Amino acid sequence: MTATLDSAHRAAQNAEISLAQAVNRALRDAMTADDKVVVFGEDVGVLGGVFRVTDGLTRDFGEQRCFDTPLAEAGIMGTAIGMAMYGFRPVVEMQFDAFSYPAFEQIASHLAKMRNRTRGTLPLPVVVRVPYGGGIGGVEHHSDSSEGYFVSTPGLHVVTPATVSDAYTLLRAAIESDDPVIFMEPKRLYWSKDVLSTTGPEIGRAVVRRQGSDATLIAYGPTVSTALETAEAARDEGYDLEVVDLRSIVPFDDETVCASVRKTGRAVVIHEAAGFGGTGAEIAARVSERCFHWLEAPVRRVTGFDIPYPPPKLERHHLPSVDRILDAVASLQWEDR
Amino acid sequence: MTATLDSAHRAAQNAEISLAQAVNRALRDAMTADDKVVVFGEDVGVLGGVFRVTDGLTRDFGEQRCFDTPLAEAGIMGTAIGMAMYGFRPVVEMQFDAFSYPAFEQIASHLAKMRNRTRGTLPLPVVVRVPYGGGIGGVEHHSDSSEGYFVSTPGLHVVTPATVSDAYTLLRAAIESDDPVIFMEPKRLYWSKDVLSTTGPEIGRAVVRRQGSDATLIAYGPTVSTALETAEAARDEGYDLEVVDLRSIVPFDDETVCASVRKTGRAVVIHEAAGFGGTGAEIAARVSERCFHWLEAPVRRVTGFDIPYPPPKLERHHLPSVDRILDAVASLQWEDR
Amino acid sequence: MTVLATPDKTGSDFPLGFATILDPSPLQYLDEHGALSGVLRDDAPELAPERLLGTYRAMVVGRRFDVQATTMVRQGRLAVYPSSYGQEACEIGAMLALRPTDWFFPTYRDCVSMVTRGIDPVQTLTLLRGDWHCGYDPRRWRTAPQCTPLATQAPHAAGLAHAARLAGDDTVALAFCGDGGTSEGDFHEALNFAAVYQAPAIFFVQNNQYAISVPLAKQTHAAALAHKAVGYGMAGVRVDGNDVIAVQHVVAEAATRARAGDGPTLIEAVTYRMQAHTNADDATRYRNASEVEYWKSRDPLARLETCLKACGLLTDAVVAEANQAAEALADDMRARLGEEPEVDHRDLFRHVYAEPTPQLREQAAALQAELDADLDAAEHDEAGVEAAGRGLDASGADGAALGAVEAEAGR
Amino acid sequence: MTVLATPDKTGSDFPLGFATILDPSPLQYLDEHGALSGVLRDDAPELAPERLLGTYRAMVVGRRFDVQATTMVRQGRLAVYPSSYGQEACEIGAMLALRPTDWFFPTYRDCVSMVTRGIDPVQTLTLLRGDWHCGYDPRRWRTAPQCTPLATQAPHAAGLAHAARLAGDDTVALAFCGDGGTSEGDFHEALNFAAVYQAPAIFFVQNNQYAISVPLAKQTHAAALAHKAVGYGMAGVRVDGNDVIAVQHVVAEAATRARAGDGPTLIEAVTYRMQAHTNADDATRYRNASEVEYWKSRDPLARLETCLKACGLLTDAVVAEANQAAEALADDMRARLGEEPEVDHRDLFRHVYAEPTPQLREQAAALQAELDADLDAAEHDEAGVEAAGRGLDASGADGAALGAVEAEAGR
Ligand SMILES: Cc1ncc(C[n+]2csc(CCOP(=O)(O)OP(=O)(O)O)c2C)c(N)n1
Ligand SMILES: Cc1ncc(C[n+]2csc(CCOP(=O)(O)OP(=O)(O)O)c2C)c(N)n1
Ligand SMILES: [Mg+2]
Ligand SMILES: [Mg+2]
Repeated sequence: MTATLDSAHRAAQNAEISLAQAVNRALRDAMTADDKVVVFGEDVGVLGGVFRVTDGLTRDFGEQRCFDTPLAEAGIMGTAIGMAMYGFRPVVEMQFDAFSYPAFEQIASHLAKMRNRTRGTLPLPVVVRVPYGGGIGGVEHHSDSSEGYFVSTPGLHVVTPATVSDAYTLLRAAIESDDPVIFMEPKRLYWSKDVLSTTGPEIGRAVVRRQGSDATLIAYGPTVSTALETAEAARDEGYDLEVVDLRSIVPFDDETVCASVRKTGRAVVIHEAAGFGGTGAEIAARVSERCFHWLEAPVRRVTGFDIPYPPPKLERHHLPSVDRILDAVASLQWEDR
Repeated sequence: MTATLDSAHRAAQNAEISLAQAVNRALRDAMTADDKVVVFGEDVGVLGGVFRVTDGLTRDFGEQRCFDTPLAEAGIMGTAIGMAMYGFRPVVEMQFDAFSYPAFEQIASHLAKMRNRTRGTLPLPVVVRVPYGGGIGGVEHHSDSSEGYFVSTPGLHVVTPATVSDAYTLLRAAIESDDPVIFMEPKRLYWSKDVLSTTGPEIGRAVVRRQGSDATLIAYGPTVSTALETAEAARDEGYDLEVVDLRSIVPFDDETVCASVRKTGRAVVIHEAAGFGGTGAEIAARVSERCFHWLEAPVRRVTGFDIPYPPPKLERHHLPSVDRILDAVASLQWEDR
Repeated sequence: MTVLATPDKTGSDFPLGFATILDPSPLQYLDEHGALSGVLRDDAPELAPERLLGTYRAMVVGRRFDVQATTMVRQGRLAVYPSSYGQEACEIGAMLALRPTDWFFPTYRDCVSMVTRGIDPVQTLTLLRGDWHCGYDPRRWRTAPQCTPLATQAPHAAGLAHAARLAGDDTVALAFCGDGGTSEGDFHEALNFAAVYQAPAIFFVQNNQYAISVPLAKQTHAAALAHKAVGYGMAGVRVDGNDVIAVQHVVAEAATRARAGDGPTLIEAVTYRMQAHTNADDATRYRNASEVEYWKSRDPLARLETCLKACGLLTDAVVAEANQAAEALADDMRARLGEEPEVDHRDLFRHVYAEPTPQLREQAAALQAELDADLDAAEHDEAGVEAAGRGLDASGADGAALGAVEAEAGR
Repeated sequence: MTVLATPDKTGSDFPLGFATILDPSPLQYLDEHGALSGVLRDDAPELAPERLLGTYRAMVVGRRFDVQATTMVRQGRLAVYPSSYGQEACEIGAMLALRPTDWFFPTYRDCVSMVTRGIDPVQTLTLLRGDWHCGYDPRRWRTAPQCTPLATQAPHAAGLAHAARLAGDDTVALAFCGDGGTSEGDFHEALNFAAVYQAPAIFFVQNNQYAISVPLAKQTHAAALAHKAVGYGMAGVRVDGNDVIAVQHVVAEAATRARAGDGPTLIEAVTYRMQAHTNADDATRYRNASEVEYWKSRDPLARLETCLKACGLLTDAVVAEANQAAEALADDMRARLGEEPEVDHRDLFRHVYAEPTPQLREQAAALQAELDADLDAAEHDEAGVEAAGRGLDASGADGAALGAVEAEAGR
């Protein structure tokens, strides 16, 4: 009997789950572990969220722990702040990327600043889940990559998983953090599946997803898989590429990133957001500064164009593709070859 | 009589006016030239704005051309968009830096995107005036440098004057532009005075404010004068510094900036906003990429720290100072000296 | 047809008094059974026979459009479609009360209105087909692009109305909004600005009882959304949103007041979203069939038909003509939406600014070079074909799955 | 003292009925001449003699604080001060109706309230002195940091109230807001959330007739700000904001209802901003002296004094003791605000996060090295002194000029 249970348990453990399910599991486990954790937002209750990420939480934890709100993002953010002031640990959902913008003042002027403002007496352990990124054929406003707005707002942590396991571990860590965390969920990966591992590095650590010696691809969230694909494709073209998955943009893991670039001497930064003033600018700038004497070529960026996110039928031209990254790699001044 | 008038006119022309007055004059001249230009916002009417930038406009042009609004920035931005759709050219004021945040969704999701969304049939000739920057002893939320949020939002132009004349010419150009322009006014310079010249380069052109051969200081808005001061001070230390005033961040003048850096081989980027993910990251990244083979040293950034803007008594530690810029210049690997 | 005037519900001071506003029972001229309630004056323009027949025709055609669009989603010819089936009295009634010179601010749900205004169905569906964000010329049709970020169109309408008034024109701006949208800050700011400016704006809330899955009771604690008018010192009225005569009448009254300089009006139309939020939503997760059945029995088109039959206006010829027009429209949609339109990658850069920035020119050139290279490679080299196809392809299996779920969420 | 009960204005259903809300004349228990209007029941706790005397003392001390703060701005000991002179009935009355376990959400204008709550005057003024953004421990005083971005504190209060209710506590959250602040979207969203959740929140609008220079007529077209309650299905009440007894009473009633689970209340207190927006504002640019004079004649402290005199409560001893307490407070402010507090540059990095990020550690170290080097240079080298002073100095002539004008703008 125990054996049967154990093997069922093991089987369950080895079963693949989707990234959306991993987020759901992290929410459940956090809600079970700490009854101050509450989940709310638009349609997160009975419906279970438009991506089913909060599926079953209201049923299993009750309306007091997971609830629908009126349709108002500043209100969601502001009430989350008020609840956190009273000792709760709210996890709120902004239904889609561009719909966090109405909450921007609450995020920039309060969420990011309350701890500092009060010299640490009023920390705000709030997690803001933002499904983001393109490649899903969404109509306007449903494919933005808004991470840059948060990344440049001191006081926020900004993390983004690229794998099923990171979705779980980073979210658990985010909920446990006493600081506000913007949790960017690459919605294109919601249905990607993998076996879940519930242990992982802390917030603030990048990981090398693939070892390589010729150049480093630096990616996060939805572009990590594109980077890995590129590395595979590059092998045929004679390049041995290393892939770094940032996982956390703030704090930034200079150590891992710089160690990789110093080893390879070349770097390409990849993200979906528009390039100009995007997060890749920061990465390229700091890598260029910190690895100056190791660099064989300028750091290249492969990003979305400096345009509003295009309609579905054109988005494939906009998003970083394997080809475009390969082109960037090829441009890294390989005269010595 | 004509002679008297002429010389009075000349005298008036040669009289120094403040940057705030230059903005006022640009508004007046634009309102006189085109009766579709309307000015509105909080306290811009009878009071003439909290910085007196709109002084006398309601008196001289009437309540229909310059008017107070209810206290709601999204409403101001949204109604400006609606008026522009009907053929007006609104110039709106966000009273202080951080108070544009409530309008963020209107700016990011509509102002920046309407022309593109409608394939050019619905352009939005709106100017958003945002007083910004620190060094004035303001309480919280009154010293933010919010340009980065706009700079990374495709569809917006972002300009910022550093001189009395640029305040005039850039604002006139912004109002004449058929695209939305975020006009960042360095409020620390509102009272700086100079003789007004009403001609200047178009939007999108940087200017070399000081010629030099050893390194390029790249600055905009409030830090241009600090950069110029630094260049003076550096002379004593044996460095001949060039100073580039960007004037326009979007569009960006790669030509002028790169020409300067290729000439000097070294660059320091300066701004007040937090460094991480700030506009300086973009500048450093593109200069590092485009001038890679000309660079003798990594591009340095002297910016605000990655912290919420500090209270008045601590802001001097936060803001880029002559000393800190000099230190950065000294760190530009001058082994060859 | 005898219709009696009831001065206390019509006339000049009609939607203004608090008493009217605070009574949450909606105005109705056509009752649940399709009978005229008799409170409208006989000479109300909405009751003129030719007007009633025009309304009928528009309702038949509008519904056919909606059904056809839903079909085309199932066939994969449209990416997503938020249906307004059952809301046609609002969609169409409001449009019929406007002049062509008035401006209309639709949401993602209001395709039927746009078609009623005269916009080409294919251009109407450009957004939902994924070709471009807006397929028609907003100036020509005085119809703003369909708005997705909720309630953000409301301040545009307030601003445009204010502008029209400053310009001395008698243009009115009407913005649609959902019950959910009324919770957004922009809704509040828009109504307040319009009231303070006494702008000729009409804020028309289609209270269809749900915001995706969230029912009205979780959206507001007030007895009626129209009550919000009180806080702005604005005219407010609650109307039966399945009664196309009542809708036309209240919008016409609001427009008349707006043109006369008497300021904005908030209209709450009580209706029901018969379909799921969009094709991809599963409404059974959050509401039960009996509720849907109840509202089915109040179908706005059936009610109008009953009424017209009762007054002898609905001849076979009228029905045949309307159906013919509807089928012609559906045929045209099938044909033209069946074609795959050319998309031009250069459009990515063309309209970001009046003139592309140097940066955009560089990027456009880079993309062009990339595509040219791909083409060369494909032409001259077999391996190239593979390379060209290696890019991210949203139509792949994963993309399609996500597209479906994404489609479910708010448009 | 005879005070008669008037059931239709008091009692359990008091602020709920629309009739009450829609009558824009504010509730008043102490008339313009300082006479009790007789509508409060004799046993209303606010009328207990010891309570009245406590109120009087708090009013005298609160006003003294305000006057002293204004003086200290003139002396350059405070950067800026937004005075609430003339609004003490709101500032103090609301506080006296709360329990220490209730939460308070003040704005930049509400220092007098904070001092009334017991917060140290120097800690209260930390923000306005430029030392730090908040000088007190918000948890200890259950008082949020003073909020500058208008109306953004209102959703915090709604959320905290909801949290308290979920936790099973009988805590009430009261947020202050200005007349101008009611136009912000956050105000709307907060009231709606609180109403939907039936959260124990009180939204107290000090309608002091101006938002900097903008008069109420340009802020709303409604007859009263309290009317906004209707749209949220929320209790709403309009009270004479210069009547400290009425203010206490309506806040106490709202708190009782909130604790009983009967939901939030919107209170509009009609008062007047006697001073300019802040010390640096010039109110003569936008309003005339006669208006100020009119409101001076309705001074809340004078009215209370008249009343207490009339009922024989205001003995010389009472007056002397209150004045003594007020002067002691003023002396203390003079002394302690006269000292220049130590500011520690390391505070820049200490509380951005629970643990500084590696980036912040680097930056803190760089600043430390810079300051150490300056110190070394200053100690060992004359030229260094000059170099150390070369940095941007906000206290320079230019900085001061700008500081003054900046001070005028919204805090
Ligand atoms: C600002 C914003 N937040 C969230 C969404 C996602 N969303 C799209 S439709 C919708 C529900 C809207 O409900 P309602 O306003 O009642 O209109 P209906 O769809 O019923 O016509 C939501 C939450 C959005 N489009 N915009
Ligand atoms: C979001 C936001 N916009 C603008 C300002 C600038 N500002 C500060 S106070 C003020 C007027 C506020 O008026 P009101 O709400 O009536 O409060 P009062 O100052 O009269 O107490 C303004 C516009 C601000 N602080 N926050
Ligand atoms: Mg709805
Ligand atoms: Mg006020």
